[in-house]
Amino acid sequence: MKHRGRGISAIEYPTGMNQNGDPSQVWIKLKPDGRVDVFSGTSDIGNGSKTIQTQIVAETLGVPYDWITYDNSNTDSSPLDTGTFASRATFVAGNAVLKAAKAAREKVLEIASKELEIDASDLDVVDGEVVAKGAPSKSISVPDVAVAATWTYGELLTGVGAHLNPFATITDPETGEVDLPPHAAISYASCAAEVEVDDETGEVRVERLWQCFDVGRAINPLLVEGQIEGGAMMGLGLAVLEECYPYYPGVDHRGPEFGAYLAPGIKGMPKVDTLIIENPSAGGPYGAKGISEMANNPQPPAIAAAVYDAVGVWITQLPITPERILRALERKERGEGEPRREGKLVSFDEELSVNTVAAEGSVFQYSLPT
Amino acid sequence: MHLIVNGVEREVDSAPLTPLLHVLREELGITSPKAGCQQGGCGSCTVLVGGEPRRSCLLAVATCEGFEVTTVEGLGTPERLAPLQAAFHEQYGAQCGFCTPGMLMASHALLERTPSPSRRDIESALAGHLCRCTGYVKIIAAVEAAARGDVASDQREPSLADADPSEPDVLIPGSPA
Amino acid sequence: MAVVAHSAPDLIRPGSVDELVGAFGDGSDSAVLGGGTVLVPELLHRRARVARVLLLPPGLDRVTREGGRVSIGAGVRVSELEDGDEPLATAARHLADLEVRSQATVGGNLCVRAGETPRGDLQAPLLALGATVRTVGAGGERDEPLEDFLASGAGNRVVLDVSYDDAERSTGYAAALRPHTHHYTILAVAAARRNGETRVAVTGAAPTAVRLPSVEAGGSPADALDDVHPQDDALASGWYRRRILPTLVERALSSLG
Amino acid sequence: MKVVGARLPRYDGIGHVTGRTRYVDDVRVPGMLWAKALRSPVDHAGIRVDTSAAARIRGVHAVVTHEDVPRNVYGHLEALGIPGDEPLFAEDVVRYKGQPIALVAAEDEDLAAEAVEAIRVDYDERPALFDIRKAADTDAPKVHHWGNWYPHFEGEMDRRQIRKGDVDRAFDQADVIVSGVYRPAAIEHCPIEPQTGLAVPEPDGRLTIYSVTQALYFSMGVVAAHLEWPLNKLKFVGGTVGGGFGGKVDTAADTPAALAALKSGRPVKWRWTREEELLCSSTRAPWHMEIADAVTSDGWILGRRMLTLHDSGAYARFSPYGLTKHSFHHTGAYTIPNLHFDGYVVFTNRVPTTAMRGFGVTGLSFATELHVSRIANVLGIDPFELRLKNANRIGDTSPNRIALPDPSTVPTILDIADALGHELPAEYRTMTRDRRDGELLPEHLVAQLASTEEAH
Repeated sequence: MKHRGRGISAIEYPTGMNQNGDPSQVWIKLKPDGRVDVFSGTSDIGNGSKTIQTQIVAETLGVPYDWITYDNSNTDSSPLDTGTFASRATFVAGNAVLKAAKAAREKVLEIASKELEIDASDLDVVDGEVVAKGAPSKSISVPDVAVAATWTYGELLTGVGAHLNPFATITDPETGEVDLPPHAAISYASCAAEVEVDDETGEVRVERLWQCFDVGRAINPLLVEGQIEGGAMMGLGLAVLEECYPYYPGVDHRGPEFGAYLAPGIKGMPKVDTLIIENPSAGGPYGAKGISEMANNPQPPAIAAAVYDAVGVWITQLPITPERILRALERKERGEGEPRREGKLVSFDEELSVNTVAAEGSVFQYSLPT
Repeated sequence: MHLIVNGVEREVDSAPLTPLLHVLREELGITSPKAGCQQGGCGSCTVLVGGEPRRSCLLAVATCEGFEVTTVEGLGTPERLAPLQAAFHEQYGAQCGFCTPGMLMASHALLERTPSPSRRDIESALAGHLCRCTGYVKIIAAVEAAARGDVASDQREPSLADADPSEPDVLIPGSPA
Repeated sequence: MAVVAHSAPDLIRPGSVDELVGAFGDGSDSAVLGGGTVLVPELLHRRARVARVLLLPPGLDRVTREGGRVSIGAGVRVSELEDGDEPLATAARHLADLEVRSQATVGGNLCVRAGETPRGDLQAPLLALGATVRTVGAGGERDEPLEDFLASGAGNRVVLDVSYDDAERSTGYAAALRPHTHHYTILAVAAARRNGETRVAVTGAAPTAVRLPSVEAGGSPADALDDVHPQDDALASGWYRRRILPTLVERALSSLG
Repeated sequence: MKVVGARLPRYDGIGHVTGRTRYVDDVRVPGMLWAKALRSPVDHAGIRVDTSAAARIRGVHAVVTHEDVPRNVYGHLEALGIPGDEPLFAEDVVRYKGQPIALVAAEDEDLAAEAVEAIRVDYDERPALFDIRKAADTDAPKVHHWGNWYPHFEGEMDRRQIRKGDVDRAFDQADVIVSGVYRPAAIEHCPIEPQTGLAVPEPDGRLTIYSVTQALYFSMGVVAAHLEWPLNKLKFVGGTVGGGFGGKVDTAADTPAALAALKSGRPVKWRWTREEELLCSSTRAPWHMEIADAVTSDGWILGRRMLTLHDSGAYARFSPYGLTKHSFHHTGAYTIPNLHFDGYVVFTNRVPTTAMRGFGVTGLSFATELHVSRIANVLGIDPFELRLKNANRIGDTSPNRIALPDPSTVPTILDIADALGHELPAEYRTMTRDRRDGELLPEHLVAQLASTEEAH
C-alpha cells in the first residue's frame, strides 16, 4: 500500500571559506573604444560566475552588459582568486569585481570631468554615457572618454579591486571561540517535502519539494533559481539514491558505472516550487549572499521527516533505501520501533551508537545523563 | 570508411571497432559530443545517426558506415541558433554546459518525431541524460519553449564579434580603423 | 587518433548465417557485436579481449508472425518490442533509456548475466511467454527452451532468434525500481497465462532470469522463495530481493485475472 | 538598478548551446601523449614497484612514480596549518583501493593502458579499516603510524571542541533529553566532465596546464609546491569547468600530467575514465553524528551535546577544515545557548573524502533537522512551531559566540508554511526575525544575546 507524508526543515549555511582569509583580486581595463575587459580568476563551474560578475561590472560601471568581456581563462592575465568553492564566487569575488569596477568608474569620471569641465562628483554613468547630474544634455559617451584618455591624456582607464575578509583565529581551542566573524555572511532556507512510500516494497518517491531561500539579493534570478533547483535534485539523490561507501549493500559492490551508481535522472524529478526572498546582506555585492552549496542541504531531512509522516519510521542513515524502510517497518511491527525511555531520556538509534560499538576506553566514548 | 557528418562526407581511418565518439572527437575534431562516461550511462555523447539519437560511445564506427551523423555543430551556429538552441540559452537550460550537447540532440530528435511533446514525452526522451547541475527544471522548460516556438525572434544575444559598428560611433585617431 | 589500436580485434561481416558459423568457430576467441551497448565499452576499457568481432548477418533484425509463432531476430532492437506483446513490452519499456533501448538487441539481452548491465530484463517475460531460442555454434544449430539456454549459459553459441506461440494470453508484470539515469529494475516478475497454464519468471533473483516452478504449480507467492536464492548487487541486497519477491509475484499474478 | 536583478542570458550560454565551449578535453595539441594510471587494487598494503618493463615498451615516453616528484608529500591546506600527509604517488605503502602508484604517458590511451599492465607491483597486504566507529578499538587496523585520527587541531588537540554556556546545568534543567544517531553516506560528486589535465611544455621552459580545477591559483600553488617551482614558471589555463561540486578543488590530474610532460618533453593529457571517477576519485565524507538535546516540555532547546566522527578516508586533505566548519554550525538554524561538541577526523582505508557542495554542513543539516523533527514528535509539538520558537534571531549568537546580523530562518519557515497552507497560531504567524524579547526571550537565552552594537 502507498502512503503519503510531508516533512520540513530549516537550515543555515555560511558564505565564504570558514574562518575567511580567502582573497579575490580583479583587474578591469577599458579598451580605446570604451569596451571593458574584466580579468578575474574565478572558475565558472556552471554556477554562473562569469554572468554574475559581468552583471556587477555592468551595473557598477554604468555600461551595457554586452560591452563587457570577461576573461577568467588563465593565470598569466588574471590575478589571484582563491577559487569557486565555499559559496564565495558571488560574495567574495563579486566584491572584488565591484571594487575594481568602482575604481574604473572613478577613472572614467576623472577623464570625463576634464572633458566636460564638470566636477566628477556631479557626474553619473548611465548606459555607457557620462552625464551631468540634473543636466542630462551635458554628456560624453564612455567610448569618447576612452578615446580622450588614450590619445589626449595618455592614460589607461583601469581599476583594480581586491576583497579579503580577514582570517578569524580560534583564540581558544577549548571552547572554539574566535576573534572575528568566521564567515563572510550566513544564508538561510527552509524546505518541505512530500513523499509517497510503498510499504510493501519500500520504494520511496519524492513527489514535491517546496523551498524558500533568502538569497540576500538575486543578482540574476534565473541563475539563483537554477542553483536552487539543481541543488534540490542533488539533495534528493543524497536522500534516497546515492551511496558509494559502504557501497550498499556491501563493500564489494562498488558501482563502476552509471547502471550501478544511482544519480538522479529526469524521471525521478519531483515538482519543485522555489520561493526567493531578498533580505540584503550588509557586506555582499548589492546585498547578495552565496546560496549554491546549501541548495542541496535542506531536502534530506525534510524527506526523512516526510517518510516518518508517511509510514512511521525514522530512517537516520542515508540514503533512505527501500531496504532500510522495510527493515525499519519490520522492527516497528515487532514493537522495536519506539525509542528507549529511561527517566527523562528518550533515546533513539542506540544500536548504531559509538558508545556500544567502540571498545571500552575509546576516546570517542561519553555517556549521557539520564 | 565514409561518414556523412553534418552534411559533409568525411573519410575515416580509425579502426572499425573504434567508438563513433572517438572518431568524431579525435579524428574529425568535432568536440561537441563529450566523453562523459564512455560506457553509455550519461548521455553527453549523444548524436543523431540516420536522424535517430544514439550514444556515440557505444557505436562501433563500422556500423555507422554511410550513415548521416549529426552533432550540435550541425544544428546551428552562434550567428544563427536553431530555435531549440535559442530556447536552451534563454531558459537557462545549460549551467556547466557539459551535458548540453547530448540534451540538445536528444531533444531535437524528440521534437522531430513529436513536435508538441507532453511532459512525459520529454522525460522519456531525456531519461538517460544525466545533468548534475540544473535539476532538469529549466531543461524541460527549454524543450517546452522550443516546442511552443517561444523563442526570441532575434534568437541570440549580440556579442563583440558582430557588434554594430555604428553604435557607438568611435573614431580611433591614428588607428587603421 | 585511433584509440583501439594495438590489440584491436578484426571485424568480420558475415553475409549469411553459414558464414557467421564458419567465422565464429568454436567461439573461444570471438565475440558477436549486436547493438554494441555491452561489447563496445568492454573492448574500449580492455575488459573484453578477443581476436574477432562478428557482425550479425542480414535478416536477423526482424519480428515475424508466421505459422502460429512470433519470431524475434537476435538483431531486433529492444525499442521495437515496446509496443508489442505483453509482458515483454512493459519489460522493454523499463529497460535503461531511449537511446540504449534503440541500440541494444534482443540477442545481447539474452546473453548477459547478473553483475552486468543490462541484466537481461527481457529474459523473464520471454520465459513467461514460453520462448525457445535458436542458436548456432559447435555441433550446429540448436533450438531449445529459453530456460535451458539460460541455464547452460550463452557460452560459445550465437543467438539467431527467439520465438514463442502467437496466441492470446493474459499477462502480468511487476517490478521494483530505484529510478536513476541508466536504470534497470532491481527485481521484476513476469507472468503469462494461456489455456490454464501459468508461467511465471523473475529477473534479478539469479544470474539469469529463472522460472518460479513453485508458483506456477499453484503455490502461494511466498513459495517463490523456494525457487531462488537472490544475491547482493549494487542496486539491492539479496535480503531485500527475497523480502519483496512475494509482493511482486502477487502483483504480477493479480493482473492475470 | 537595471543590470543587477535582471534575468540576463548566461555570458557563456551561446558557447554551451552550440557545443563550442572549450573544455580541457576539447583542447588538441600536436604531439600530445595520453596518460593512464596504475592504481592500487587493494585497500592497504606495503608495495614494491618495478616499472622497467613498462618503460621499455615502444611508444611509451614516460613512466612517472614518486621518485620523479621533487616534493611528493604536500598538504593542500598547509597554509592553514594542516600538515601534508598524502603522497602524490604511493611510496612504500598504499592506503586505499585506487591510490595512484605510477602514471604512464604513451602515444595513445590503449598503449598507455598496456604499459600500466606491464608494471610489476608486489603487494604485501595489511588489514584495512573501513568503519570509523571502530577506529579507536584497541585491535583496529592502523591507517597511519601516528594513529587513526587527526591530531593537529589548534594546540595539537586531537579533536575540534566547542564549549558554550553550562551544558550540565541545561541537561539538569531539561524536562526531556532526546538523543539520536545520524549517518549520511558518502556520495560521488559526479560531474559529467571527468577529471582531466593537459600539461604542455613550452619553449621557454614553462609549463602550460589546461586544468578542470575549480580554483586556478589554488591548483597552480599545488603543482608549484610539488615541482618546487616559482609560480611564474606555470601558466594555468581553465576557468571553464564541466561541473565540479567540490571534487575539482582536489588538484587530481594536473600534477601527474605535469610530471609526465616534463619527463617526456611532450604534451600529456590525462583523462580519467568514469570507472576511475566512481571508484577512485574522492567523495563526500560519510559522517557519524550523535546528538543529545536537553529540551523543555514546551519546546525550548536548552542545550546540545554532540559527538561527530568525520570519515576522512586515507588522508586528511580538507577534512580538518570541514570538521571545523561543521562544529561552527552544529546548532543549525536555531539558538541553543549551552553546547558541548567534540569532533574527530578519523582515517580509514577508503578513498580520501573531500569538499563537496555544502562541505561540513550537508550531513549536519540532515542530522540536526531530523533530530528537531524527532523532538517535535516526542513533545507532541507542531514541527513548524518548535522551529519558529528556537529559530535564530537578529542578535542571537552562534556556537562560537558571533552575533548574527541577519538571520532569516523565521521568514523562510513562514513562507513554507504559507506554501503548504499550514495553519499557525497568530503569535507564530506574525513572528519576525527581529531581536528577541518578551516570551521569546526566556531566561536561558538572555546570556547568549549579543549587545545591540555587535549585532549590527
